[in-house]
Amino acid sequence: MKLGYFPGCSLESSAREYNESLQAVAPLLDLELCEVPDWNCCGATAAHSLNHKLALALPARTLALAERAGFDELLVPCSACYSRLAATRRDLLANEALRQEITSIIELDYVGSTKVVSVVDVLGRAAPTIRAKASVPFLRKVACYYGCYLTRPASLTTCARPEDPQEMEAIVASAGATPLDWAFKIDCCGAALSVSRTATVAELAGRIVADAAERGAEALVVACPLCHTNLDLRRPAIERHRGVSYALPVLYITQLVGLALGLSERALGLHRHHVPVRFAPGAAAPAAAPKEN
Amino acid sequence: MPRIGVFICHCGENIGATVDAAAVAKAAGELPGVVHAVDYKYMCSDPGQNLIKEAIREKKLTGVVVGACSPRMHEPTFRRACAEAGLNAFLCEMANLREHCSWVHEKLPETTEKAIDLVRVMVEKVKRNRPLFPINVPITKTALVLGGGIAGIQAALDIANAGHPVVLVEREASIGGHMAQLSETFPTLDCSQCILTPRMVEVAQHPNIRLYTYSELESLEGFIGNFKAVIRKKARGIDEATCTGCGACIQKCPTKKIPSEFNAHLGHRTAIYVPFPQAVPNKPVIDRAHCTYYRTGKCKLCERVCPTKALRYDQEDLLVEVAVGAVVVATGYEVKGTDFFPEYGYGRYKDVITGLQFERLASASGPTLGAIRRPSDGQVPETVVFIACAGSRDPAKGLHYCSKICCMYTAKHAMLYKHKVHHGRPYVFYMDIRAGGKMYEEFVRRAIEEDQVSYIRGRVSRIYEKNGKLIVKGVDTLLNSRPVEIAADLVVLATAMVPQPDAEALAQKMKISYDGDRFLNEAHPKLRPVEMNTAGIFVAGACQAPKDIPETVAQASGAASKVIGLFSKDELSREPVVAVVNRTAPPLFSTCVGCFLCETACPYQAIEREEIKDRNGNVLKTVARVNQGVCQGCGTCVALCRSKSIDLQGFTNEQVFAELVAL
Amino acid sequence: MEALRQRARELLAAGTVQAVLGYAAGSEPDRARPCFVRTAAEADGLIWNEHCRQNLATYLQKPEVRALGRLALVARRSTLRALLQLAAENQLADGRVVALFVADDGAVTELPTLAAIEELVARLPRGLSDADRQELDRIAALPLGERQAYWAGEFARCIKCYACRAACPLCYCARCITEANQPQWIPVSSDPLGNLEWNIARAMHLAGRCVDCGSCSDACPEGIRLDLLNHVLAEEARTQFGAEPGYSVRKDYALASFKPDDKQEYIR
Amino acid sequence: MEFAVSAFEPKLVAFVCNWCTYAGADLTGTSRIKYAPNVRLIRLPCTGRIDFMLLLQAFGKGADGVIVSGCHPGDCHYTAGNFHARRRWTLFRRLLDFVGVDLRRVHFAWVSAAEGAKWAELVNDVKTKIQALGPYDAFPKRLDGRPQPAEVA
Repeated sequence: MKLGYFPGCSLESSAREYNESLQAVAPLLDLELCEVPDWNCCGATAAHSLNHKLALALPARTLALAERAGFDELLVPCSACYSRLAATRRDLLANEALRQEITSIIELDYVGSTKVVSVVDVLGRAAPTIRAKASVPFLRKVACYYGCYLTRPASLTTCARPEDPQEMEAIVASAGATPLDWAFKIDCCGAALSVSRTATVAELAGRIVADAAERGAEALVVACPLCHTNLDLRRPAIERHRGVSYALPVLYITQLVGLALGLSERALGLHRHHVPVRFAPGAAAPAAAPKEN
Repeated sequence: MPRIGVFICHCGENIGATVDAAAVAKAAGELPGVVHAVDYKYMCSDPGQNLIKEAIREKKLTGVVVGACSPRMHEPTFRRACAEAGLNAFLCEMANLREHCSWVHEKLPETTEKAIDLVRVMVEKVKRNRPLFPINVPITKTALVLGGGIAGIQAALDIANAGHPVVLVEREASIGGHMAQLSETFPTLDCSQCILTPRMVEVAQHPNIRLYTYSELESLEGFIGNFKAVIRKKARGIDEATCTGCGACIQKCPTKKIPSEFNAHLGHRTAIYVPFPQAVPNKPVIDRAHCTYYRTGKCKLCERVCPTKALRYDQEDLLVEVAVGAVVVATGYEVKGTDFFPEYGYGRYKDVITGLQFERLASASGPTLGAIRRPSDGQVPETVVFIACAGSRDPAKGLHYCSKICCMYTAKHAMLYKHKVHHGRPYVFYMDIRAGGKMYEEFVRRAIEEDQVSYIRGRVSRIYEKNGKLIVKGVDTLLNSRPVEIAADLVVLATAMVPQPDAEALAQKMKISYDGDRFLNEAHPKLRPVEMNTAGIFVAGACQAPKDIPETVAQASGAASKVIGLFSKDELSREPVVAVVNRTAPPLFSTCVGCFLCETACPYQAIEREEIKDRNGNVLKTVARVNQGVCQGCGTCVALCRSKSIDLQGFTNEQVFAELVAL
Repeated sequence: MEALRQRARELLAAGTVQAVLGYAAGSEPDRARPCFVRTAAEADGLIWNEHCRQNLATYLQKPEVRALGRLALVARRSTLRALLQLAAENQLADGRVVALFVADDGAVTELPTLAAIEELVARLPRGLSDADRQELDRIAALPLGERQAYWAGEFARCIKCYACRAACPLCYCARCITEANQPQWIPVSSDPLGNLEWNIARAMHLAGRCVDCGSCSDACPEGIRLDLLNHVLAEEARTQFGAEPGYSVRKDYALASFKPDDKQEYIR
Repeated sequence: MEFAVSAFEPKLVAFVCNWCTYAGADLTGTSRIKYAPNVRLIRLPCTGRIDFMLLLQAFGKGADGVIVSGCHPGDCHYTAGNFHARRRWTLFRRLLDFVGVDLRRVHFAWVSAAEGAKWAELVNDVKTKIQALGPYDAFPKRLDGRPQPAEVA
């Protein structure tokens, strides 16, 4: 299946491993990712809090380019990008005058035929394939963390239970993992304050890491580069803030699926993480299982 | 030839100052068919009315037009005057010279011209009026009350006490409804069962009330005064006449672990059971889905212990047909379960309960005999969090409305808890406190001030279990929107009040309307609050909208008084402004071709099918017939009928057409 | 054509139907006329070509035709739709008619029940012909004055012969509004107001019911494009209210139902 | 008067329901709000009763403009008569427009029993608009010789 692909800025910088793991997993799930030519920043955070027109025009341009390239669906891995693109599509479809205004600004037409999908949407559909091809089942307890934008606002996303989502749980289960019932899966990690107010992030992200660890999770699973930054890169701040150290790696859901499909750590970019991806010996085959096979 | 009399009123200066009334009368006198035309200062006065009466007698008038105020003002006055003089009331029409002419235009020739036009139009109409007579419909003076909660009980007792037979139908094995489940009632804190059970007994013993419990409405046909209801009496498995209600069967029943509906699933019952000790009637039913005999074909322990041999395992549902003249719908409500709330654990946490479950915990007859103990381990909870507006006023949950009773019962719950667990810490999360009602605000203040319930204004985003506690995460919007976390032992959700699950099906069965939330629609939100749009069907209680006990009882008495009013006459007399389908000589019988496209256009389902048969009973033709007891006279069918086979008495095609031609 | 004749012979021979209503050669080569075939031998007279356009469902309501008993009816798409609409309007009992649907390639499908007709008609293409669509758009695009003048000119030619009514399968009223005389809604003689009133009344009475057979215009001796009035209303009823008359035996009349949020931007 | 060049005074016919617009027009009177005297009301129980043929008759009898008015959606005395009427009007307007009837001469409005002022504004507005359009000569008129409805014997 052919999908339009909009990596967004993070996946080219701080979240390279998200891009790498997604690109590595895709062909195994019969997904062909076609990057939208000449895409631009979605405008999350800065634009959408300052200039309404710009906040619509930036995502609209990418959407229009995807539509021109003939994609039915556009895969947007970053939750913030996903939210901006989906919101723009909804707003333009609901208001013809606005659609005309924005399309004249970007000098490209957009009629809304291209839909926006997240990694969770796509992997959710591929769950039977994952289950069938999981040569190295990821036999560990994990806490799936959704953050804010993946499930909310409920009117924008495809999530059936925005207050208690189950979609990521279904995916990790298909890869062999045991998802835990825990308390913070849709709490905010403080992403927007990651740079400006690290103390707040330490508190918010700290609670998430703490609850997952206390409930016996062996990994946190995320599907958003910003969440990953706060839970992984900001771990020293969290540990300082709480006075506890946590050996709890944070995996992108694509990495977890990749491991189950037998891909190597390097191919999935695990070496790029700040918190080392190491698991206690247990029921699961070690992450480096392919070498042994 | 028609002999029309025209009477122009000056209404003092009201018409006279702007319209030349004498000129109008003079012009009217020259219209063809008009034999008498006068003007007078006040037509509605006694002398004015006498002018009309005398003219009717002396000039043998066949029609009267009064040019005066709005017909909405004095049409009844002048029609009565005509009737007193021997002229059929419906041969009198009014031309609105005041509200539609003199009061809204300047004193100009055009204004008088308009007045003349208005009179001419009515003269042409009245020439085509026909004498009409009130429609009399016989009334079966028996009422059907659906639902045996407090609303149905009150309505049934009021109607029965007025001397009319009542058929009371209750779906459950006992009457009493939700009120029987409540512990104590706000704002007086008197015991619910103590005030309710005497009423239940009164119902059972009332000579005018026929009680069908464990029964449901199967179908309803007919119209006001003349309904035919079929009631399905579900098989109890016992002979009610023989059973003495001794309870030996219940004691011996081996299947004891069935969640008790009456105890909101917090306690257990047996397979043969009465819902609660004070049940009316105090006769058990067998729950066939759980009974060992019905499941395996073996057991019959109850039959062995029954001293009167009342068990009837092969009993079948019985259909009973009753003729009734009016129906009161009082089918009540249910509350959303905890499983409706993913953020509050999706029903996974045993110690997250609904308000109704808390009622059972607090009730002396409940599973804990009134001790507040949490369901998971029976411990007395030290900290209890009450969450108001669980589901209500939440568009994201699809429930926009306020459930109305939760503010009050949450205050009551917190208070009851504090009274029973003195060292306990009750918290209430709320959006607003809506305590409109006699002594209601005072009651809430008492909870806050005397019983020191901590009210936190804010919503709860999540409940999760940690270290044996329920962590309630919310926000205090009065404290600079600070997040709040409370480690609770028990959480009580004031879950939204919703109609019964089959409310929609029942409404469709009865052809009454309901709103988007499935509550029944009253005929007018302000002025007809206890009537349904279908004449003869009334509504009481929470099946119409969330309401508390006092309001429910008031509405039930209101509905009952409407029924009693209806039953105060032997026949129902209705305005003859109704639609009629024409009848012609054979072989046509009617110009109606029986397409019945009018059927769905009628807002009242007044269009019936009539089969015209020959003397051998062969159907020659099926044509429409308007049920005059049901038709309200809107005329939607008239405008729709292609062949002009339906007409509206009082506003016939011929009359309206003549009005237009006269313009 | 031979397939059709063969089916007709079989149905008559087996006694399944008492008559077959189909088309026979008309008085001119480019005309066809309706014909009742009562014996298998007469079936040779049946024809099928592009001139077989008249909607034969029209005849079903006539007392003489009712008296014939069970019929087979040679049917086009609009004939099938007329049968379903008649059934929805309580005018046709299931099983009274066996429809013989003739496809473009001459293949004959026998449809003994309304359910079978519903099933088949749902699969047929829908919509107006290109020529009809162009004419509709042309007139709708005329300036108001010209549109008024166009129709005034057309209606001026109307001679009130009511052939349009006689040809219409859904104009089955026992008494037409034109025959109601208390009041006289529409004058008997032909005059500009009466002609306008008649044509508007006819179109309105078919709104939400018309099955687009075009028999009204075909029948008009003056060649007035009456069907365009029906098409305009059918389109409006479909786009505004989702009306699809003639596709189901279920009564679903757009003018006898409503939605609280039906369009009303023209009402102040 | 006969020397003044008088402005064209249009003839307006209003079809109104008894419960809302007729009562609303009563309120206009009770409130003594003045409006143009050009309008003649035909009172019917409900907008659902308004046959489209009556509108044609009004124009045929020389009306230059027609007003059709009743209860707001949801307020119908008969619960749904106005909803049925609204569907009929939607189709009728489409047909009128197609056959070249000037829709600027047919005005639909919801006027409740409380909207006395709205009624006056409506009549004045329609009058001004029709005045600008002039007499409706393009609509065929009822012929004099046409039989009148039968007189009551």
